[in-house]
Amino acid sequence: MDILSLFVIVPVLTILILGFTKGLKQARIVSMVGSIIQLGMSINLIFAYFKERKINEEIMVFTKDYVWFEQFNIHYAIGVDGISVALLLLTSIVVLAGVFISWKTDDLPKEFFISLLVLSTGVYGFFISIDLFTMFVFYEIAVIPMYLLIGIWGSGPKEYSAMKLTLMLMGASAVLLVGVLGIYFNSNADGGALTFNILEIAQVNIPFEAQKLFFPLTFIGFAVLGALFPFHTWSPDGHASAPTAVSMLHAGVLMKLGGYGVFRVAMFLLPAGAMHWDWFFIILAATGVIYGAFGALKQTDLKYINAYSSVSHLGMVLFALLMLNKTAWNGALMQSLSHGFMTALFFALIGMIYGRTHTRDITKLGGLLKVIPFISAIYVIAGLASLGLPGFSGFVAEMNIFVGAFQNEGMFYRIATILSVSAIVVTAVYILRVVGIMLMGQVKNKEYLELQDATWYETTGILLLLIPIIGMGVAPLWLSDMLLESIQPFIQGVL
Amino acid sequence: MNLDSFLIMRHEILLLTITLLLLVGEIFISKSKKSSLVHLAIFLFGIHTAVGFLAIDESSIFGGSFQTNNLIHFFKNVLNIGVFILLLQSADWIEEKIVGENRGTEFFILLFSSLLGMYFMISAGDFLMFYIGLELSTLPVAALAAYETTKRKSSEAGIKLILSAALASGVSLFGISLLYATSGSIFFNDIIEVITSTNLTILGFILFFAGLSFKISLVPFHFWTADVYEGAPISVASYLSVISKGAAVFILMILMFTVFKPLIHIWENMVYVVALATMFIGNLFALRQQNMKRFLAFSSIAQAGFILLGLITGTQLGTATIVYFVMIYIFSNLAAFGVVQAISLKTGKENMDDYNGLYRTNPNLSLIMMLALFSLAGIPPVAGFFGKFFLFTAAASKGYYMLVFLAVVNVTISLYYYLLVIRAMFIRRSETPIPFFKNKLYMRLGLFITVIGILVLGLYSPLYDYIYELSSVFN
Amino acid sequence: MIAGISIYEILTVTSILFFIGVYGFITRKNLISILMSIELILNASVINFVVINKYLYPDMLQGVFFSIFIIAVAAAETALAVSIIINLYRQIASVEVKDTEIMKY
Amino acid sequence: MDFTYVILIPLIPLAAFLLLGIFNQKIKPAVSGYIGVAGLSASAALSFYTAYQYFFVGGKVDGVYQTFVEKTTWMNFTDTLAIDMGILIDPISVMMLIVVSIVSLMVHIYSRGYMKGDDGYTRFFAFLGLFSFSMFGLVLATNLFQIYIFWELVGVSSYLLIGYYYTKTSAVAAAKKAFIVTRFADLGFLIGILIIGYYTGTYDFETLNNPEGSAILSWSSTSFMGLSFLTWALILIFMGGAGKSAMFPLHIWLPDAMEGPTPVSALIHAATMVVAGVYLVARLFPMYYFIEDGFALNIVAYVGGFSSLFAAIIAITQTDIKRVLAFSTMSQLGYMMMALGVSGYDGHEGVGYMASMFHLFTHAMFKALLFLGAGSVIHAVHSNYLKDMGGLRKYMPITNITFLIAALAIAGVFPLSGFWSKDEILVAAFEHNKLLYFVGVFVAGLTAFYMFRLYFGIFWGKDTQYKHVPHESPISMTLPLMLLAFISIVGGFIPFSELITADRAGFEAHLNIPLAIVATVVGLTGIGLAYVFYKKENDLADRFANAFGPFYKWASNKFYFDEIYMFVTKKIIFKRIAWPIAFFDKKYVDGTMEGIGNKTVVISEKIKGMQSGKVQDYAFGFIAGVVVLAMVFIYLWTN
Repeated sequence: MDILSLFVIVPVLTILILGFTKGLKQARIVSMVGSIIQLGMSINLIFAYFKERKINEEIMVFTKDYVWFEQFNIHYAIGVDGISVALLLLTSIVVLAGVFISWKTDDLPKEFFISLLVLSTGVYGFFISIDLFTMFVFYEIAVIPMYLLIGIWGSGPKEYSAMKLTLMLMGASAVLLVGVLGIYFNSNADGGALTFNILEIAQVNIPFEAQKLFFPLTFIGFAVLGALFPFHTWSPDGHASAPTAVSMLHAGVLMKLGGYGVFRVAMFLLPAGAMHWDWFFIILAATGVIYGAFGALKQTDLKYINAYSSVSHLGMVLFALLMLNKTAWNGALMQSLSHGFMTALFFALIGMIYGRTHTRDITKLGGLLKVIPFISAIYVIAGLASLGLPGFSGFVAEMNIFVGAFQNEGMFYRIATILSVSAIVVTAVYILRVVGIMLMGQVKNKEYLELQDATWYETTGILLLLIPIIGMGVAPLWLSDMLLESIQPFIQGVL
Repeated sequence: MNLDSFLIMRHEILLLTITLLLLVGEIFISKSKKSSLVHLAIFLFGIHTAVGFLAIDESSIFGGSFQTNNLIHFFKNVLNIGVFILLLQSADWIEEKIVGENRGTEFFILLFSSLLGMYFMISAGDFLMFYIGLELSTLPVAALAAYETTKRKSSEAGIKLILSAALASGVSLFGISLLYATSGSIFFNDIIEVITSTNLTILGFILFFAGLSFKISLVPFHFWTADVYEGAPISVASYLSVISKGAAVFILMILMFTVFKPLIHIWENMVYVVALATMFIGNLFALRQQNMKRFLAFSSIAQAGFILLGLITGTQLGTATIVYFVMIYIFSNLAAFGVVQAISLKTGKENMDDYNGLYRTNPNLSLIMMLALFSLAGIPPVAGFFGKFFLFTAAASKGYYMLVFLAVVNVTISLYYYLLVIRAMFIRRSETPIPFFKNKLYMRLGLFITVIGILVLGLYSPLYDYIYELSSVFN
Repeated sequence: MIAGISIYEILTVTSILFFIGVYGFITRKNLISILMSIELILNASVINFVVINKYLYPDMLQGVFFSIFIIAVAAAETALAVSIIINLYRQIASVEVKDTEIMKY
Repeated sequence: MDFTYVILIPLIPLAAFLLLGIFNQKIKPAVSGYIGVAGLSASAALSFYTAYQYFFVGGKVDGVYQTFVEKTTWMNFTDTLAIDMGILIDPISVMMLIVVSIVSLMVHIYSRGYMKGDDGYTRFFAFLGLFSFSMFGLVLATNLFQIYIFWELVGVSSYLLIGYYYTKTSAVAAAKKAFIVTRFADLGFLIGILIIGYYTGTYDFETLNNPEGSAILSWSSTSFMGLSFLTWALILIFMGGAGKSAMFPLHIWLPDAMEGPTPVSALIHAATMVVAGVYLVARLFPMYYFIEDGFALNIVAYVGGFSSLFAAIIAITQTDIKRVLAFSTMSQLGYMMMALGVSGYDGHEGVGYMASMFHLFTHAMFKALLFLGAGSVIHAVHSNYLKDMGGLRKYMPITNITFLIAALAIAGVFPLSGFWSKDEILVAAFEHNKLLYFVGVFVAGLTAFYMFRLYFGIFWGKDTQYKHVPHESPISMTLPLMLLAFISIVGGFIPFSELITADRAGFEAHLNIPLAIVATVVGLTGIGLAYVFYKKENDLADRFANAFGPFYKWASNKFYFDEIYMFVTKKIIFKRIAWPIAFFDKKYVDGTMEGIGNKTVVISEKIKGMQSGKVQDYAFGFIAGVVVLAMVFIYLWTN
């Protein structure tokens, strides 16, 4: 069995075993073990990748290719490069953290963990597959469990939010499907068989008319998942209603599928289309960046604040991807990673605070630093990381994006860049607003004085997420070089 | 012509024999033992289904009136499996009827004769055989729809079906007569030679098309569907929605890809329009439904619309995808109907609200229902996704990107109402949930087979390849 | 071959017949009379087949046979319809169309 | 020669920070105090050793001070652009090392007394460590990006320290304000960096500052709105510097920053962090000077001059002693900026540069001293306001004396350190820009006046009756006072003109007697006035204030700048932008998505009549369908 398919097989096995478990204790133990194995595998994969990379010059390494539907030339084709390796690591960490955070799921625990793992299976599969069809399959597998996860274990207007989220994302994937088919039927421009294989399609040059037609479909199809303005509205409601671990996985990992897909499919396969449309989508993305930041400024619900800040941060990702140069793309991918960790950490902390105080309204909270110092301190750190403080991952990513974006001549790009840069100030404002109101000041509610600080599993979850953030921020070189090296062939494809 | 050339009619002969056997049994078995006929029927039909898989050689008899080939043969087997599952699922119900209201075995007899009609319909070589098959497949179902003689709804369903069916067959007969007028023959093979797109031919074709669309319940020939499904017994409804629809689709496909191929420049546009109408109308009506049978009726209308995406191509790819999809559709829909059947059998509840909190009392049924609905909605990794995806691919291969786009929009709409059911079962709570109950063996077996089908058909690719090469015969 | 009557007249008649049937189907209040209208529709096509056979393709008898089958099937159809109607009549003591509208929307 | 060991100077405080930060709960306060002090002493010792090595042993090569760089790549942007981390040793960085380490060490020692018994004691020292680390890193930065990184870090440590009393709403607000205002300024800084990086292809100070280097020579090649892109970049970078150094109009955060503990004010908001802006301009001085004939440099000069005047006027009217000191800091920083602005490059031309650095050094000392003294007073009387003070000289002699020395130094009285540095600045201004010279002289007078208003107000003036008798602070607090006082006295005799000059060559500085006399006279007048007004309790001051009427009122309200900013942020940003956007999002963007869904349902309601239940309607639909299809496909759509 090849080392990549394990990423799909192990969670599936975990799910099967979970099927036979009884009660919360068994369920969480099993899923924890499963996720730990996953984490081990992805760490191992990193090293394996570095070893392989020395001797292997291909774009993708560890490639495997099994014919699936011969008539359509559909293959189960997998392979990874530095980017997917990094994202796999992100996924496994967030999943494990998620399992820890949802340690005390009392309602239908088994089903909860199963859905969680189905989601992660989809994500893993998406990241390893290099065949558009399998990619699409895994994409939908990853999205659909959200409905149950939010609907059953959510809070507030959960039915509404779940339905909204699922329909918007599925609608997006519907648009995407047309794009994928379009690419497929233009994939033999130079003669030869139709194919879904990304690497093969990248070799042929798809006619410009087709690119012009299908780039927007593909881009939007993926970007909706990346909360592209104005298709972001599923995200605030969805996050607000979702249970903690789900918000973590969703914002931390699932939304990354958007950026990744745009990078792998839209940009890589339809570069001419990208060049043709970039102005339009840059406007959208830049708007999203500013808009999300300002949107977060007014909210009082912690999750809404975080959701809007995600809109802003991921807008940055799409923005950078559209800048079509190495540095910006590097930044985009780093931003994906760092946002993944940070926002997951945020949601985890929000979940803890909510679990203790039973409110997410910052105006009702106050002085938490006094009563739950550890959680609050971490929250401050996460906040600082998210406003792009040096020493944390956010800074590295954003600087790459800005420098990269600035490489593009032309007033339009410059203005867009400077607008997006200015978002860092607004970010600082809304982050510090929350910190100031919620963590500092006097304790508003006497009951809060009895609150307990983080338990061992919560602490574990937090540290799992915090360490990579700091690691990336303090020593970004290895990561950025790994990504740059993997971006190289893609950028050549574009130019 | 020697006798063993009749062997290509093996399906028909066997089925006829079974029917007669049951008839005889009806006469000789005493009232008290009648219920054993159910087991007998299932047993016999099981054998029939199994035997059906034996290879059969491609030829035709009756001067070409009756023809068969591997694809037809394969499709008959698919129908057999469908009917077999259906029997398993409705066994308890019919047994109850026999014991409770001391009804006879007419259910089986009618069902089998209708199936017999379908055999003849899909392996017809001329319009006469086709017409007879059509009627033979329709009339018994009308009787079955009115099976519940004590229920007003049932009778109403019967009336509506028989009247609409009569109208439809009348119309299509008129169409056939026109075709006969222009081509001078009722044999498909002769017609292919001479058919040209004169106005009369087109008119004839449209009338004929309407007659068949009635069975597939394409908009605007679909009106009867919902009412009949709602009124008729669940088994009959599910029979209508999968078996008869599947057979009709199949024969329509054959005729359009062979006989009416020269008219493709006409009917591709026609199919385009009808497909859109069907998908949108079906989905928009399904949104509001509370009664599960009615709900599934409209969903099945929408599904028919999707099938047309394969029909529009007129290529081998189209044939393959259609057969593949119909097969998957049969399994998915049977699963859904099976769950509805099981629940209504135990509790008599058929509304969506009654399903609230079902998962917490009957997890397995809910899971089966979820799989079925996901398959119908086209969510991977269950089979439905592959079926739909390939249909879209087929349409896209002809460059109908707009149609595909609108189709996927419809997929999203349909996802909405499928999720409504899932919401009821998994998310909603209820003070009076359907209590836990255990199904009889037959029902469980029936559901089990469908689940296997839903899970395997999609992921197991050789099946599709097999169908694809079978499909070469019609192009 | 009826002398002096071309196929056009006959086909016109049958078409008219057909549409009379349709009209009857749509407008009659009574299920039985609807059945009659259906007979009209079917007969229209029966005549069609015979005439077309006789006038255009007299060398083979496909049309004629077809018409015979149609008649037979029509009989069966009617019988079945009537039996269902009778069953309905047992329950609601009426064969009005308007009494068969409890299932809608 | 090898300066790699310098890397330890920032790392030791970092280690202290991590130690104290992670084991926050476990460590006993006393211990943590010692850890902090020990760490800083080590850094300080190393700094002094470095200074000695650099200035007197191996720094000079044929009369010119060299630059020593040790660096390693931290992250690659493009093939050319990368962020390096490393240390850069040249006169100003070494000088800053000395300043930072001295003041920081003093503050550490002082805090052990001042913060005693506070429950966040360990946290406090941890943050101090973090700050020292960031400040050292900033000073030693080898390139623009590194300096930006540590720039942000000092910003955040200042945020943490201002918000140290996080239960006090005003402190929280102040911390937020400080961070956001400087963040806004840093936006300019960042964009400036981006521009420079793009047009010169490097961030390294060496390459950038080389007068014959491509970076500087290439300025004329690009232009945007009449100015060279590089000039724009420099202006934007100065914006960043102005934010940190509280130059007008980005000064508003500094007074509020006094909400922090007094030692913090002394360390961050008087001596070290706030001079980062000056340091930044000095660091890029060759660029400022050579690009577009110092266009950007003139802006620096005028902004500096105006700020110093503006702040000095406000300082007179303040009654919170820490705020007085804050505004005085702002004014002195303006002084330094002005000096840089009016400086030339080589030889005696560069006196302004030298003077600015000189003043930076001396000011750091005596201003830190003033703050610590004020802190000791506040510690004694538990109030920040002049009205609660008076006649304290009897109770706290050491504080009194040291404070007096500091006041004299900042007033520029011969022979204290302030006299020498201020004199050099005035010389530079006099030689290059008469207007700024007069501003400078006037400000000198004002400075003397408000400092002694403060001094007399605290230690003389009315004999307030204290509830519990104030007493001299413990040795841990007075020791730093005395040390700093000593430096303030002798600091002026350090031969800066040989050590730290724009062209690194050094020149023979000579006292410009006439200017010196003018300055001294003005200063003494100020002191005299203050003596008359405040030595004894009387109402002269109030009458005088009333004479000025509204102007006095404006000044005491800091010319309503806070209110303006409040208006902009609250009314414009929040009310006019954030709220509408949030509303727009819910109402329209989300509304559209909702609408699509709802419309679908509505439609399906509308068309339900089609399914009327009448079999005849169905038949009609059937036939109608047939007819329509026939019509369309026989007559209309026959391809």
